[in-house]
Amino acid sequence: MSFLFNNFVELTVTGLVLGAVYGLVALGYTLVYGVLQLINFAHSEVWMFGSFAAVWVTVALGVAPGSAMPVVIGVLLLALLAAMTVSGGVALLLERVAYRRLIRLDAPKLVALISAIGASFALAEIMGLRDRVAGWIGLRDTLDPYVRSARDNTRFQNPLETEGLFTVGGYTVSNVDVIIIVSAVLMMVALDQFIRRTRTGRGIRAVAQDSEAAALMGVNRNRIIRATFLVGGIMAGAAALLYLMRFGVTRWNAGFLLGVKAFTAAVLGGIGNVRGALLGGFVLGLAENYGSALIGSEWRDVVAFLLLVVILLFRPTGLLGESLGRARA
Amino acid sequence: MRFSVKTGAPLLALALALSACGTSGGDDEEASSGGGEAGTCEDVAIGYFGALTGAAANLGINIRNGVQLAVDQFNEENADCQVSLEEYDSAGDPNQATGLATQAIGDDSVIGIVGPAFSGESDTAGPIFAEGGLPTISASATNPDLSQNGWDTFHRVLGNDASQGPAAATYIADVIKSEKVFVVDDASAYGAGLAEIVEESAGDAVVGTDTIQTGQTDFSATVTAIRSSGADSVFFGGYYAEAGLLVQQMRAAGVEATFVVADGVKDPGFIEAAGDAAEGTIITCPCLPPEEEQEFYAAFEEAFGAAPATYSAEAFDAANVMLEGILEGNTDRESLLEWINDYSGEGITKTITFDEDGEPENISVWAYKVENGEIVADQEIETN
Amino acid sequence: MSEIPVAGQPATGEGAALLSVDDVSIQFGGLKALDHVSFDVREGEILGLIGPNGAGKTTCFNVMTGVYQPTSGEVRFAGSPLGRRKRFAITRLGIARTFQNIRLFGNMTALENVLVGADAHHRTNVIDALFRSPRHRREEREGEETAREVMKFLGLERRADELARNLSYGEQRRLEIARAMATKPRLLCLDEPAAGFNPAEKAQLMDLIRRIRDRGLTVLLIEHDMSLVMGVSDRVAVLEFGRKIAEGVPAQIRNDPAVIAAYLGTEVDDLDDEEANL
Amino acid sequence: MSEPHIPLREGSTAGGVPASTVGQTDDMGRNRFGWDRLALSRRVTALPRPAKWALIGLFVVLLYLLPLLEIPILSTPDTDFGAVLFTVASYVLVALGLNVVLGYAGLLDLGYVGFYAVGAYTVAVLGSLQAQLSWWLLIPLAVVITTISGILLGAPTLRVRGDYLAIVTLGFGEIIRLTALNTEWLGAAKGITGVPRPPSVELFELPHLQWEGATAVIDLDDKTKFLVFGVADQAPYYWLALTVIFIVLGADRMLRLSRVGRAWEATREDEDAAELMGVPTFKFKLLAFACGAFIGGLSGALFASRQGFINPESFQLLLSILFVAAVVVGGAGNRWGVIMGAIVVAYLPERFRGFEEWRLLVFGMALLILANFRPQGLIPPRRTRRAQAVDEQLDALEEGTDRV
Repeated sequence: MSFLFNNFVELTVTGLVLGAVYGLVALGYTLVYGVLQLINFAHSEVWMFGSFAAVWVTVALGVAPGSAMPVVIGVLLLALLAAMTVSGGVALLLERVAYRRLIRLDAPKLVALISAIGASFALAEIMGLRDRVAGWIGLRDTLDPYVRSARDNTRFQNPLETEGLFTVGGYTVSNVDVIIIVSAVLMMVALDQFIRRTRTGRGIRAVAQDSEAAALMGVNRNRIIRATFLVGGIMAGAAALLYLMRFGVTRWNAGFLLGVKAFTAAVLGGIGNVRGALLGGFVLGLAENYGSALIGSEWRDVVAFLLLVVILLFRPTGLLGESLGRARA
Repeated sequence: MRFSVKTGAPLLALALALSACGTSGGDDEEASSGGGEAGTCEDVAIGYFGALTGAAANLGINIRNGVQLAVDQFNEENADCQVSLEEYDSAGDPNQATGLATQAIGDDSVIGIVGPAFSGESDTAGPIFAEGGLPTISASATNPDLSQNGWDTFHRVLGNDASQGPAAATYIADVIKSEKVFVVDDASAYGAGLAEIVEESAGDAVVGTDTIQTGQTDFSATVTAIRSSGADSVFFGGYYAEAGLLVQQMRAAGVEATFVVADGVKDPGFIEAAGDAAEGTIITCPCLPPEEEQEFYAAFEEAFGAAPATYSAEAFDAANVMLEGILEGNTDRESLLEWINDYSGEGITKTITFDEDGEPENISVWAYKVENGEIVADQEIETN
Repeated sequence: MSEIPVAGQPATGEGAALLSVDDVSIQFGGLKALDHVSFDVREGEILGLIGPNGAGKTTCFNVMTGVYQPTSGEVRFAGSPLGRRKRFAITRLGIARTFQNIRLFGNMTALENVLVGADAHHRTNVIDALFRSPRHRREEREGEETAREVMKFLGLERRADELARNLSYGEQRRLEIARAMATKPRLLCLDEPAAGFNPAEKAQLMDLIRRIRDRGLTVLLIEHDMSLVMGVSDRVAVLEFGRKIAEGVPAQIRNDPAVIAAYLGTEVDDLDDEEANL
Repeated sequence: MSEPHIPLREGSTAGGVPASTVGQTDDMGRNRFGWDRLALSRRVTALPRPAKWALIGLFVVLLYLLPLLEIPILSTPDTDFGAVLFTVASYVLVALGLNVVLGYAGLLDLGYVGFYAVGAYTVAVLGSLQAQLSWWLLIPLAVVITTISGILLGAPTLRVRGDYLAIVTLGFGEIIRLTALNTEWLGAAKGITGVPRPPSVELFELPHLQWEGATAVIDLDDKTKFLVFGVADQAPYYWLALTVIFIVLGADRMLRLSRVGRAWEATREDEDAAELMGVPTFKFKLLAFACGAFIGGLSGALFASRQGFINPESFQLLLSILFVAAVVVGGAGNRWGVIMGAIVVAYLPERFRGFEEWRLLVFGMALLILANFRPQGLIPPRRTRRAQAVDEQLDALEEGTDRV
């Protein structure tokens, strides 16, 4: 117990950093759930592909740590752009391959879940077999820096060196900590505004409220669904870069656990609720850290899931309730 | 594989091509060249048993490649005695291991197995191999209990956790002269077992412990605990994936304690994951740094386009024990088992002899150090 | 349905109160959906409950069937308060209902839908079902008899093996009534049963409601359609903004100034029909 | 009707039927009724009783003989066929249990592996690690403990509605695995060895067949001892599991055609309406959970006593997802469908080991394709097929074209 109090600031900041990543990935789950009432199981792979895109950009540019600040910023922005583009693209592909036909057929939700699970396996495996795929198309040697040790951890060479900024309660808050938390909040605010103010955003809300009525009012439902996947994918791409800045490695199957956690965060905050996703992420990140500190890291997931159960029992629609999604009678 | 096949035999060619893909051995060539003269070596195979797919695939592939290299070199040197390699991909799953082990004992051509790779699958496959009289040499399963089950076919070429753990503790106490040790494990059978032994051996010097989960990427709570304990060394029992992440996050948080790990981390993947943070890490391993290693290293790199990784060298040794036996005419399970039990020879990792439980008799634990991005030998650790 | 006594002819006058809504208020956040509402449904009568949209009719239904708990006041059925009884327990007491927007079990057959209603009073458990106990066999037989009888009464006997969602709209409405009647209720609550019906169908429905009453059931009817309510009800209660503004026989209600003001000359019937046809 | 292959045929022709019948009839009801009992099924139903029973009997005997026959196309070339058959059988059992929860009651349980684990751990902990109870005692104990745990988990969980249930059950599944992993008393990461095997009675020996191309030879060197539950010979375990499957199938049928089955379905269709029609929905959901747990625990207990060793690795979250995939791919709500689904999920990856590293990729794509082109499942519930036929008829009428 005293350990928790003595290191409260450190546990809090690192918990928030982790929570920010959860929150950004959770946005993808929450948006798709809000619009389609479907659990987009493969969203974790959208994130995973984004993380590789960011890694590959840094590999291609080969920037060493400690470069001049404008170079560092440029590389990071390029990596961000690549991650968002790839994640957005994979999300759109997912919508096309795993969902569109089922949505048109109005198939049971469970079937869409299985479709997404299949897509998730396939996407993760493709990344895990990327060396084989490269060999197959005869580019194994050319692509070596991008495809080697395909089943292993791949390191992200962060061009930005971690530096302490200021010290609070015995913990030196680093530039990376600040960047991650601030960007996550900014992205969330931007998304919130997007959904409130833009035409597409209004469309997303309309479809989430009542898909049929929205269609009658001239909203192109299919376009809105695509936009939703795209936006969720872009957020996952941003999350991927932030994740790499903090944790430094990615892996073909890294998405699965993160996806489970992010989905938990989305439910915790109130699935379908954009602000809830980030709040859920923060709560989950903090709970994991505090829980680990109190009873040991081996119990962190147990703490996280128990917290989820308890919150759902007292607030059946999550902390902030469902807002994108319709209140079902 | 030749593609200049005469018309009229395309089907046969396809069949050959397919089966060649399946076993990746020289089996078919031998059959088609109308063998027979090979006499004692006809239709002999050794097996690799362990993960080739799934989450543990990378460790398994390291081992398979070691075995593959040994078999390929053997076949090249002994044109009249071709041995094929059967792969049993358990995905590290004890459940799948049951069926595969049963399959292996049912295939009379398979007379020896390198594996099973992990302790869990050993637990289900071990009794089956014992029943089928099929000798096994594991290159990687380090659970001390495995040799105590009375399976007379069981062997391994590396020291178990009970020999390595105290050595790591000795090193921490005598060489690093650490007074405050923090022990972390990954809750795997391997890591937790090892950490427990280190914890016992280090006694009062242990200032804290924590357990992480394999697959976890955020270790902030653990890092915080290490830091606030004021430890000057951290022992981690587990594999290189988590080790890389842990040490990187420790260094990022400004923890300077010496990072001590065991053979599960002796892999280029550790340095790949940790980058500069890996510098100075101490890796204990019950394996010699042999002169032959250079030759092995080069051959391996040429064959697989990557440096040998965790347990590749052990697998190479294990396979060679069996291959030597086959060359001596031990081409059935019973005689090969006897050969292995009586074996004594120089491997690239150690001098190999087995005691009656199948444990290696000469275990010397060495400490390695990460310097300039390379894992280099540091010194032998005296254990008593 | 031999258990249900065929009651004598309508008690337009002073039957005993079967259901009493006593000073019930219910509040959602700041909104008072029901504000001190009281009325009785008397044994054997057809009571119409009317009011403009949002007047609290369906809320009233939901309080009676246990979906909502009243913030204050209470509902009594056959003399005993409903209290905090669960919804299924209230059904077993003898209150059954239909839904404004049809809520059948779409992927079950018509017969199975009605059997679920008949099961309300059954006690078969897993052990009975697994070993085909005498209780299971008796209840299955009795349930099927009840279901078939009710379906015949509603003219659905030939549709028994159809999936509910494949029935026509009118049939689905009747199937909802059949399912509710199979629970052997004393009080049957119909929530806008005529929504989407044309005049001919409405006439048939009026006839049906009377026949249901003739089987000894008490009927509580929520309707938009004034002509239907006025035509079939023995008495009518009017809600507006969560308050009861009138109660009496149709003739009184028709001339009640408060009611006229509430509907303010709009030709409710026409408007409804148009909405329904959309 | 208890032959799995009959509904398969029926399902496989479903796609073509509506188109061919649209033009022929103005009485859709009767037509659909006719379509529903199709071709082979009808022929079998029409057979005289003794012939029908003989046919069913023959099929059952064939199922039992599978590990001895080792039919070339069916047999797995790269792993022991008996062991695969056992794995398939335990998946089938699990799928039948999950079908009660998911198919009948409509509760998405992503933590079903938890029950499997509780069953397995009960046998292992009380049979080897902490006590040495007899196998005959362990199996009922495992089932009872799993059922109780199902009720204990269900009681809070089932108050959570709809899709939230998925994540909460997933959480509980993980909690069970992590608890086993981190608790010394439960064997922790090392797992538990020496799990008791079923008691053996050696009665007689059965030879296996060996195939040379298309000709079968009786192989007198390869014999299975009946009924010895040994280490290497997997056939007896398969027979045990198959027998349990038949019992569970019978029970499943009894429940389905009763008040209990109707209550589950009504709850799945519309929980509020069911409650208002006098169905105590919470009680029935809990009952579905308990029944599902019962079967899952039984399967886990068999698994542990076949395996002789268990560790937490065997109960990964991924397995829960495979179980759900088995049920949905096969056709949730149809017991023959989920059996097919379990066979697809458990058997195909073992049969096609030749794909090696590409195996999981192919499996993922197969799931994707099945879900998209067979959304109603391989063998959908009869009612779904019927409803779908009507929908397609309507579509076809609206579009003026026949869609196949």
